[in-house]
Amino acid sequence: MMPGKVLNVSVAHLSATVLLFSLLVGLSALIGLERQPRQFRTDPPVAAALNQLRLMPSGIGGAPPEIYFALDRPYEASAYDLSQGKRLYSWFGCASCHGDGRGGAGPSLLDGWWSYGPSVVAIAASIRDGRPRGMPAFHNRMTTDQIWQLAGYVKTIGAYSASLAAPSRNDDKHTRPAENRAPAAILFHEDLPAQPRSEQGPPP
Amino acid sequence: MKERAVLDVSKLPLHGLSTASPTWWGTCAFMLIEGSGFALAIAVYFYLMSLAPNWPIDTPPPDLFAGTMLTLLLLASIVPNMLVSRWAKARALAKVRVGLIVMALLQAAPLALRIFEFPAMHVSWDENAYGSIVWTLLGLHTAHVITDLIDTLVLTCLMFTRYGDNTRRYGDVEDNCLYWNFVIVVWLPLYVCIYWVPRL
Amino acid sequence: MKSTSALLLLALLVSGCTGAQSILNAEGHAAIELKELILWIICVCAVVWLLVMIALVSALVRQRDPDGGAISERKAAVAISGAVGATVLVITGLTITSFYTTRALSEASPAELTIDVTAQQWWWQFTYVDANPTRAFVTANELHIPVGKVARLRLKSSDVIHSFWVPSLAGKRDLIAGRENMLTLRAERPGIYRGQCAEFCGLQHSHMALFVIAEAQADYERWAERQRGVGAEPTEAEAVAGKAVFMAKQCAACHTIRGTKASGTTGPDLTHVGSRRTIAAGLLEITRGSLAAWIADPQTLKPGNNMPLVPLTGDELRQLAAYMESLR
Amino acid sequence: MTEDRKQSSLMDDGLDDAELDWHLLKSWETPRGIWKVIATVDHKIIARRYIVTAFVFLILGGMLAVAMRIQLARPEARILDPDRYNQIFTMHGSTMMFLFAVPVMQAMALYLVPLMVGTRNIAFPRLNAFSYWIILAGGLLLWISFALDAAPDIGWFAYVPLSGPEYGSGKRADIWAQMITFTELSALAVAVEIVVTVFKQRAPGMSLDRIPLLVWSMLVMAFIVIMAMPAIVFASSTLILDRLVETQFYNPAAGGDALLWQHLFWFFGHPEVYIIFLPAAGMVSTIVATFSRRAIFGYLPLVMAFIATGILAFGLWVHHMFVVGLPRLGESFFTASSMAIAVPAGIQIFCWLATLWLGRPVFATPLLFVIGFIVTFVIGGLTGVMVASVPFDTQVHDTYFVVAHFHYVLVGGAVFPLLGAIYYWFPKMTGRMMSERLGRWAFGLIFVGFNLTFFPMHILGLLGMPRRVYTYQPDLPWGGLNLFISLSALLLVSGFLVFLIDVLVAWRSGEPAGPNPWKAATLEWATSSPPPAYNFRRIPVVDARDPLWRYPEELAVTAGLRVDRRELIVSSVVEALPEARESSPRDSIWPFWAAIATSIMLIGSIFTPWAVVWGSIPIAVTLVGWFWPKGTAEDIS
Repeated sequence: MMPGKVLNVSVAHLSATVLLFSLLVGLSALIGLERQPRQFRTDPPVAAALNQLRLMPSGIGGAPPEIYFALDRPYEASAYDLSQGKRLYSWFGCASCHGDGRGGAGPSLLDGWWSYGPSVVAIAASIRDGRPRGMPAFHNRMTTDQIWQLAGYVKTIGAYSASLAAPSRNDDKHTRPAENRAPAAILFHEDLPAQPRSEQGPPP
Repeated sequence: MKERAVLDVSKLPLHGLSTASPTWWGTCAFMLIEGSGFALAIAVYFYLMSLAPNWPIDTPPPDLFAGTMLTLLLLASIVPNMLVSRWAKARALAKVRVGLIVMALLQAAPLALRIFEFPAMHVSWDENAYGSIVWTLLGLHTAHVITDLIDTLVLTCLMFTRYGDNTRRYGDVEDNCLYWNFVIVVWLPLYVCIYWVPRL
Repeated sequence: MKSTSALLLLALLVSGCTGAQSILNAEGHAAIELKELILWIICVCAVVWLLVMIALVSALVRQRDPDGGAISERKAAVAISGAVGATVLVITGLTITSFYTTRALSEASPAELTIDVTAQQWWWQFTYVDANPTRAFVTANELHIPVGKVARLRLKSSDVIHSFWVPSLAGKRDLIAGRENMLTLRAERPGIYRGQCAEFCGLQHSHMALFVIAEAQADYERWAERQRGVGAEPTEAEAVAGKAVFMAKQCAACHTIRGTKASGTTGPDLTHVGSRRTIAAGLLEITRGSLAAWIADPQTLKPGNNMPLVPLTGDELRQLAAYMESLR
Repeated sequence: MTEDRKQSSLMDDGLDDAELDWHLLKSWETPRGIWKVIATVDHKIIARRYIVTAFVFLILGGMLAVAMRIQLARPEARILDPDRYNQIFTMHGSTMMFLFAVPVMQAMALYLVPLMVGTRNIAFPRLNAFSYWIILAGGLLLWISFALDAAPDIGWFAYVPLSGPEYGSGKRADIWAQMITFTELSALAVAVEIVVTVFKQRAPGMSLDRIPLLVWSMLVMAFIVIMAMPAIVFASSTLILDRLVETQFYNPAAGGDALLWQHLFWFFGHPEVYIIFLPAAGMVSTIVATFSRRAIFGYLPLVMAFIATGILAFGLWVHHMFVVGLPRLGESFFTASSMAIAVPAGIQIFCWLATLWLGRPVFATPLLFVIGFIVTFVIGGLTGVMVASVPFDTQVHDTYFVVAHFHYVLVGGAVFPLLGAIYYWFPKMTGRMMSERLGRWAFGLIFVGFNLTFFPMHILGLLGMPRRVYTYQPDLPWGGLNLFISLSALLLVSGFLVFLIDVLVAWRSGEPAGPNPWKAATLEWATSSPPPAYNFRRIPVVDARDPLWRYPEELAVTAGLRVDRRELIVSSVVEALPEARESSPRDSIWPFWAAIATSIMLIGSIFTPWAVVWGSIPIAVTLVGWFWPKGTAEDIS
């Protein structure tokens, strides 16, 4: 626009312009990362497709259905779905066995040990179909959408580095750091003596 | 419009000190803002206290040692602080230089004690509202101590440059002393709140 | 002129219109008192406004006498002092009036009925408290009270702040997590009064209505007695099938139907859902069709609410709707 | 070396007017070039930027209002989904309050106060530059998040727990809370500048009882900002702490309290109304006096009323909380104090009416807007008296009655005077007149459109329609009125369009204004239109409230200021006796960098608490760059 002026600007000014521009872009990107398109309704065909979990024969690990990637992995990335998952965790009584995530009658969810692998699809399969030694199946109590929301949330409980979309504390008594502070990283240290594996229940 | 000169201002000084200096008034206005902030924080402290069945919530009152030492240290620093202010008014460059170095040390020392104050609360910020408000009060005050320390350090450097011997700089030193007095004065109600109110 | 036409309109509304949810359609003890106060204050203020307007117009268009400066300045000073004095009088009067109204409204009359109101996103749960716990019962979104009797509501919230407001019966009161508030209702005439959450509470704040049904004592007793009972056993074939669907599908995990194994507590109690006027907190009047529509796609009718879209076949849907309707 | 410079200093006494202008311009002018413009500290340029930015936000906020009216025109409309609607009404409220109303009023002060008190620049001009970049960053933060579907959806009041960690998922509430920090930072900075400018930079002889009323109102406003804004900064910061690092301020299960938020918010939120209204009252006082062709009647009572309003403003926040279940006694006290504020408001209205009565009104557009103001603001004030009554409020609280009430107060009480003020001071700011003909059209459309839009909302409220609903059901008797309101809103919008067209046309090709087109009395009309970079060739000396009416031919001025550096007069607080020939800072790019560093820190701290630590370092660096002496003539003392 003003060629003379542009040629005249010092290096400092040029870099300043670049910085300003990248700042704006960065700001947009940062918020864009946090973008929360809230999906309230999952079309029944989409839900049906999401239900096609492809598990390893052992039941440990597997791959989510293609549509999960096509949807851009909403259940691990959307803050809204994660917070819905957190509500489901209490509504469906998960705490009665898993406590605040540190386990109880059921295994701990944040000690870094996942009996069936840490992938979200394995967690979803555990919720949907249940597992031996006491984990009930929820497929006739929760919809596919809800199972995925809960699975995504459960994954954040045990995450070692908190995602930006992880939920924060509840309006409740404080028992452990909230998911957005990566409780697993704070509570579980490799150098501590190994705690009894959850199948045996918590230490007396 | 025609102009008629009725007042000759050429004999006026080029910079006034204290109430004749806009900077002084600006410092006062900022102290009023921050004072309002501290007053509100204290009001919130008492509001939360009025709701709680017992105070502090589920913890013993804080240990007195670190906080009391810090209070004494802050109070002791008033004397050199006032001296620096007086020397600045008298434009005694050498004395101001030494005084500022002393003040920088005296402002850094409380930070060392402050490190021990947080564990002395026996509560973490995320445990309950009591923990949240005492950590916030301490944090708020720490931020002011750090701000003034940085200000003092920069001023100290400045006084050793060719810009040092200037009424404006002496005014800045006086304002900085005024601000440090403010940091001390707001600490006193905070100290009472944090350490003695839970013992009532 | 606009304000007079507005006043006219207001008068019209006061006399003629009976909205389902209106401050001016006062049928409760408190609301009647409040309506009188409101109309009185509005009238006083309208007069004040008119006086100011007269002063404004005459200040703008009056004939100016060529010189009378000093005298009129003194007159103006007197006039202003008078006006300020009048202002003080008016606001003192209004303050005292409103103080007495508050006192009259808060005079404690013994409650004959206690109901726990728990607001949640985005519906109302009502628990009718009884000294004998087996006679207590739970319902949702529809409150029945006997006419002329004082019902005491204990207001609680299980999530965010809501506000209980049935304008025809009483002023509003917030429901706040961690606190308990009180509100008393006394309907003077039988009727169906609509209310609505009046504090912004998230996505479906707009669809969080409730109905208060004031009825004669005998009718109320009959209703309460039926509410205490377990859910009706369906007889119609379609409804029988619907019950099976309800128990097999996700429904039972969130809703309770007393007398069956459905005992979820996340959603409203459905034991007598068929006896209510509306579904989904005042969203739709209950018919078999609207029930089916709601179950088929709650997220389109009330986006963001906590009832999930449960995939069902057409038959299952019809059967469920029939079952719901049969729960009277 | 200092001595040399002092000797070579150039004084204004020996120069003729043209030479003086040339030298002053050289010292004060903002050079051309984008970086020079960014670095400017001229209060007029910055204030103009502020005003234009605020009006851009007004247009954006207005578009949101139109979107809401389209959605509400029919029952159960599905033009906006509830999620979007909640974002929109939150954005509308936040934009109008934090990005339009407060900044535009402060911007008018930034432009007018230095001119009206007869000085050459505002106090702390670099802080002023900083404050603009900060509020711009805050506005961008909010609006970029809106564009990305991540805007706050919690209302402009952001009540916990809805905005808290459990129910406000994602970063939406944090963005709102941090936007607050941006805008309050900027508002506080401007308030300090106004206070110090009024206290210390008044023209010699302008003792406290000769300050123009607009300046008084801005001074009181600045003090309210200083006392009230810390509350909201504290509230929004603790909200972010609750959400990010799990403090428990608002968690009832851990000793916190949801009502604490409401107390803090309204302790700021109610004074906020007077922060917006008092400058408008100052504008009205000025316009009424000028177009009545006489001095304002009741100068002292008006000043007292401003101050009383400022004090009472802090005693009535609880009237926003009448339905939360507080003790009866407290409620009665707040009813009384809320009603009491009607007394200073009444005094103001009566004094303006008396001035009009005693004077010879000239019905120019600014006065039309003031008349519109009196008509509507009295309605807003009276409905304010109504909602101050506890029992009355239990029915209308959070209904459309309240929506009507505060739009009458804020649009009737502040936007009407503001538009009048724009018509009034536009010639001073641009050197060109706005069109009287378009002005009358704009006034007519806005006045009629406003009343047709908002008056029926009173009735909707009485008919039981709550606020903040994205739709309502067809069987409720609200459809007709809502449709009527939505249609009337178009009339209101067309009025604003006419106004904007008038501004743009006048800016390009309005008639030249001359220094004092309205024959007004205060000092800003003693200099050319638009004023030169140095405001006054020589700083005036004042011995009356209406200097230009008292001495229409001749301006008493000072002599003996240097012209080769930026110099102005500092005077005493009460009598305005000259105390020093103080310098005024040169242009600097550092406030801009400091604002960028501050923005990075504040936005980063939405995501991680460590941003506060690491982000403070660049802020400290930029501040040192800002305050480090550069050896210019301004540093000599």
